[in-house]
Amino acid sequence: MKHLNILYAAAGNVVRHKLRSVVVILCLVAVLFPFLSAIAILEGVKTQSRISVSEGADIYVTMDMFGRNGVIPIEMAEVMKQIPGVTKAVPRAIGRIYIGGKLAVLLGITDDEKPSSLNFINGSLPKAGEIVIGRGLAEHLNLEVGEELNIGTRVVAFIENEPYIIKKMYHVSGIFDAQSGIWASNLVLMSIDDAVSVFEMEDFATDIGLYVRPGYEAAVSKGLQKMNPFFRIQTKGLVRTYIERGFNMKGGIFAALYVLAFALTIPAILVTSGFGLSGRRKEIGILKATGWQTHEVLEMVFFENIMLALISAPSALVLSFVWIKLFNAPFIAPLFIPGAGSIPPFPVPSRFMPLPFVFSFFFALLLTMTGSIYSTWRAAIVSPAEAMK
Amino acid sequence: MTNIRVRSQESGVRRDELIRCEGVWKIYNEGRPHEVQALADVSLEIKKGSFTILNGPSGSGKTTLLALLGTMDRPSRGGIFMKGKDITGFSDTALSTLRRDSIGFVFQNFNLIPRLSAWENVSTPLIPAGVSEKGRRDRAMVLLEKLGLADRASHAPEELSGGEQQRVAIARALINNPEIIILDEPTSNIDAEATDILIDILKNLKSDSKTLLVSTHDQVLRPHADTVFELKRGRLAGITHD
Amino acid sequence: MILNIYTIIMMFAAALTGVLAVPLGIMSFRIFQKWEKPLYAEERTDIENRSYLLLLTAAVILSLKLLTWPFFYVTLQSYIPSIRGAMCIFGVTQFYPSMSSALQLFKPLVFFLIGGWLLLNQLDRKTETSPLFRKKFLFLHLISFMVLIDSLGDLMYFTGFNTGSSVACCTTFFDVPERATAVLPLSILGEAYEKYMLPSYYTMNMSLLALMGVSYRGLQNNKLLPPWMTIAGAILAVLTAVITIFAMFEVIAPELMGLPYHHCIYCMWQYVPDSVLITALFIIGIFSPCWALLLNIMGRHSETDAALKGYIMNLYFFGIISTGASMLMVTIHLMLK
Amino acid sequence: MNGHTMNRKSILAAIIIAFSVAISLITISLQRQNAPVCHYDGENIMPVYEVDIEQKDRGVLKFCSVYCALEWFKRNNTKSAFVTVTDELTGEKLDASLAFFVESDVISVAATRNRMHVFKDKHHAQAHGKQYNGKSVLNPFNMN
Repeated sequence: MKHLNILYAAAGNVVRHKLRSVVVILCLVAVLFPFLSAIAILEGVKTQSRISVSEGADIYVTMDMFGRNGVIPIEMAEVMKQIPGVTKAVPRAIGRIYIGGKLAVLLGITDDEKPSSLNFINGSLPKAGEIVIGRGLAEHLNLEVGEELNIGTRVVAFIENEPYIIKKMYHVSGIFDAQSGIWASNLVLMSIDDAVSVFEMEDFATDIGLYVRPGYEAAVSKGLQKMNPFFRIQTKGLVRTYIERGFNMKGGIFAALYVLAFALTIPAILVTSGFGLSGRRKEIGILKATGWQTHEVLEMVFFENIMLALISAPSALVLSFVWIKLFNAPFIAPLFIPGAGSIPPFPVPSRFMPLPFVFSFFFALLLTMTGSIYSTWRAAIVSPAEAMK
Repeated sequence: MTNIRVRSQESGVRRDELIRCEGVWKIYNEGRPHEVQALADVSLEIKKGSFTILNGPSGSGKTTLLALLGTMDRPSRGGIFMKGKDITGFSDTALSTLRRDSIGFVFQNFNLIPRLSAWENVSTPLIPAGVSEKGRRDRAMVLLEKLGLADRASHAPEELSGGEQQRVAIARALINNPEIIILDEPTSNIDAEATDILIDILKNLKSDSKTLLVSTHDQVLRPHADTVFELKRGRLAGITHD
Repeated sequence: MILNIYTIIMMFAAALTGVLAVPLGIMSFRIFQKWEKPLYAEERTDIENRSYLLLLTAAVILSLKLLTWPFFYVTLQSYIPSIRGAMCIFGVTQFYPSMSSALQLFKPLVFFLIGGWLLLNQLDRKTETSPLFRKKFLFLHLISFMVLIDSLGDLMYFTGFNTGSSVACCTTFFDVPERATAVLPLSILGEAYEKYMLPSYYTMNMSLLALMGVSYRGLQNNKLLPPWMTIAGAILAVLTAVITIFAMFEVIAPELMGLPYHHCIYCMWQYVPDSVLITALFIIGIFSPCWALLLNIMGRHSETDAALKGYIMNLYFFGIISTGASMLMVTIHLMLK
Repeated sequence: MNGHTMNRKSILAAIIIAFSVAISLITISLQRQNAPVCHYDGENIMPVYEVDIEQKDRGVLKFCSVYCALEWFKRNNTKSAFVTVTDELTGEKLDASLAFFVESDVISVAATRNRMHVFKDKHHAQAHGKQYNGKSVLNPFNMN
């Protein structure tokens, strides 16, 4: 009961000494908010990456050209389909292309191969001569469904000093919904034949995705290796590991840089948490003169700091939630989404459970407890004789 | 320099003795430059139920002696005995507990905590004792009623007069039902009317067999005291018994 | 080093506790030395005031250690994608087996010691003249070394990992008959040792409950426990801990996970969330009688007897409740599976 | 030990015990809710013994054990496209054609008294057979 009483007294003090409370909370929130926003975005992007990987093929096959992924003949898809355990072989043409001065991703797939995470505002899958474009791109190019877009137009030759231009016009049959994820924002989706002709790589695809029966990855990979030693084989597990490592590394680098901010927060908390306490020497002297033990005063001030931490943590979380969901994470998104720009044109993915939630409380407690050790102690050891002065 | 060692055995306790100090010195910054001698070789005894006054001009060491007898500070030399037990070797925590259970303080400038209501101020000593909020409020209201402040219970100190603040401070001093009440210059910050009320309160407390220790240089309380100790430049200059 | 957020946090917390442990060690030794000599009154007050700073620092270190102890395993879990062959936390610990085993044993020890110190300090608060003052600050001085070692261990351990390393997964350790947690009982109880694991788990835990109950009752009847009883309580607690850990690996974890041949408690923590609470309660149940012994040895003094009895009773009380709750949770799982 | 402290302690004890029991029951019921039900006998499916049969034209059917799946498969193998089983050691999914089957004395699912065990690695299957008097069996879900 005694500790409960001291807890309530601490709560009363947090309310009574508003200035000190507000200063400590603002200091904590100022440090936590950018960190939590970045972590939430990182988790959001990681989640969307996982969705893409899980929707993708089990094995990706390309040619090995100078140690890099090389194009692969489209007809190999039919051959690979015959390998035991393979249920589907899907060639893809994927590359980057400038459209209207903006770098876009061009994806050519077979007709029956639309990933479920892509959904439309209105329109349908692209048939021959048709394309579906991302929302970011549509806004950039000011395009609506039904309009035309030329892709890959270029001067092929000069005949009598006159340029001979190949013009490739495509009909916009649909625009992706914003909820289709960040990958679809600058995407141009078309049939594989059109894509191949845009890149002028007839009969080739960038990779062939194989869908295999559970447990067959190893056997199919061995079969492919035997079929052609120049095949480059990457399984879904490998891709997933690369993604996890990549994001973990990015998060780690960000956190390593941010540790400096955390390290500087500790002296800041020392100053701010001591901010109001010096004015309370008389009050604490009175408490001790009326019978409070130093331990109890220590406990009360410690509880006050813990309460300020437990108020700051959710406040920082709510602030970063608003910053991302309402304002679409300006200035912070580019940290984790290259090319997103200060004000991203697409809804920035974010995830607030469980990691950012755990981190906000963990760091709030860690910084407050460590930063306020000295100030709490200074306040608690005030002599009771102080009350007689 | 005597070694502050534990001497917790009773030494020749007389039944009516409450506090006794023997050969007490108080030297600030002892062993460091600028030593200040506040008290020198003071020995006195305060009986249970007595009304004792510490008299002397400013700087005579009244407040220092009050702090020592009230366990708020430690003597540099000599011993202080509470009911025969030597408390000089007590730890800071033990002294606080002793203060909470047996000693009530009324400070010169009342020392109420701002923005806390009167009953909350009165009941702050009960918080670490583990008494529930309802229990604290009930006990505070009983005392405030006795001191004629029931209708001012929810007012903050800033809204009370000097006399009222002093009575709230007295109620706080009484909340743990201590054996001794120590008042530091109680008449210096109140008007004549409040002084009369204070005298009545002190009489009632004495009749409730409380032990009163008052530091004052005001002669108005002198007629009511049993014993008056005269302090001069940190030394006991004289004792007069009623 | 596998650079991710978890590593940074673990190293930040380790550095923080390490930095706090140094002044803690120095100041506690200085207090231990000074308290012996004759002191001026003001010197004594200064030392007491400084002791409060050490108390607060010890409490903060304990809180940080408590926060980072489960975080140690969350960090290892985050390494699974980076270490080839690892499918769970155990796989990651196989990267640096000796260091990870040492750290995993050291962390509970540090937690136990700091907890014990705080209890000793609480006990000393109940006295009039702080008779345990010197003893507890010498004890704190030794603890600060352990905290420093634990923090340096964390820093070395987490900077030692490198990506691309590969390990054998826990199935090759825990699902083969030659696993450590099977060989020992096999050699003692014979082929059908699995049949005896659960009965011995219940027998040991019940006898620990019984001993703590008897001790609690004994203290209630105003007798301060004879030292041998708290020693017996602590020894029985350690034995119960060993038997329980073996039973967890051999029988309880497979049952709770529904994987009859998979004897890995790390996977159990991952797949059966409330097993973390079972483990936490089990740890408190084992630590309580050991804390009681620690207090009974270090805290005995004429001034502390009254309070010591109350503290040991509370420890046994919480020991009984935690062990009972942990056992109850396991029983519910086994019955409803 | 006065009465007031004693009943405060009993309340605290009751709270701790009740909380622990509640956590266990909640965890178990959540695990049960998420667990799918066997298509053949309606039993709750334990993930480690799950068998999935993908039908040619329609979705996937889930079974609680090899015995149940076999009972259904015998009458409907023409409709079946693929059969996915689960490695008992690791819980990993794999195609029936790649798995090693061992019929031993150990009953894995009591309701169907299933004694057919599935392993991804051959030496795990052999170790199980040696330990529990089992004999290896060819893939019972042979499409031909």
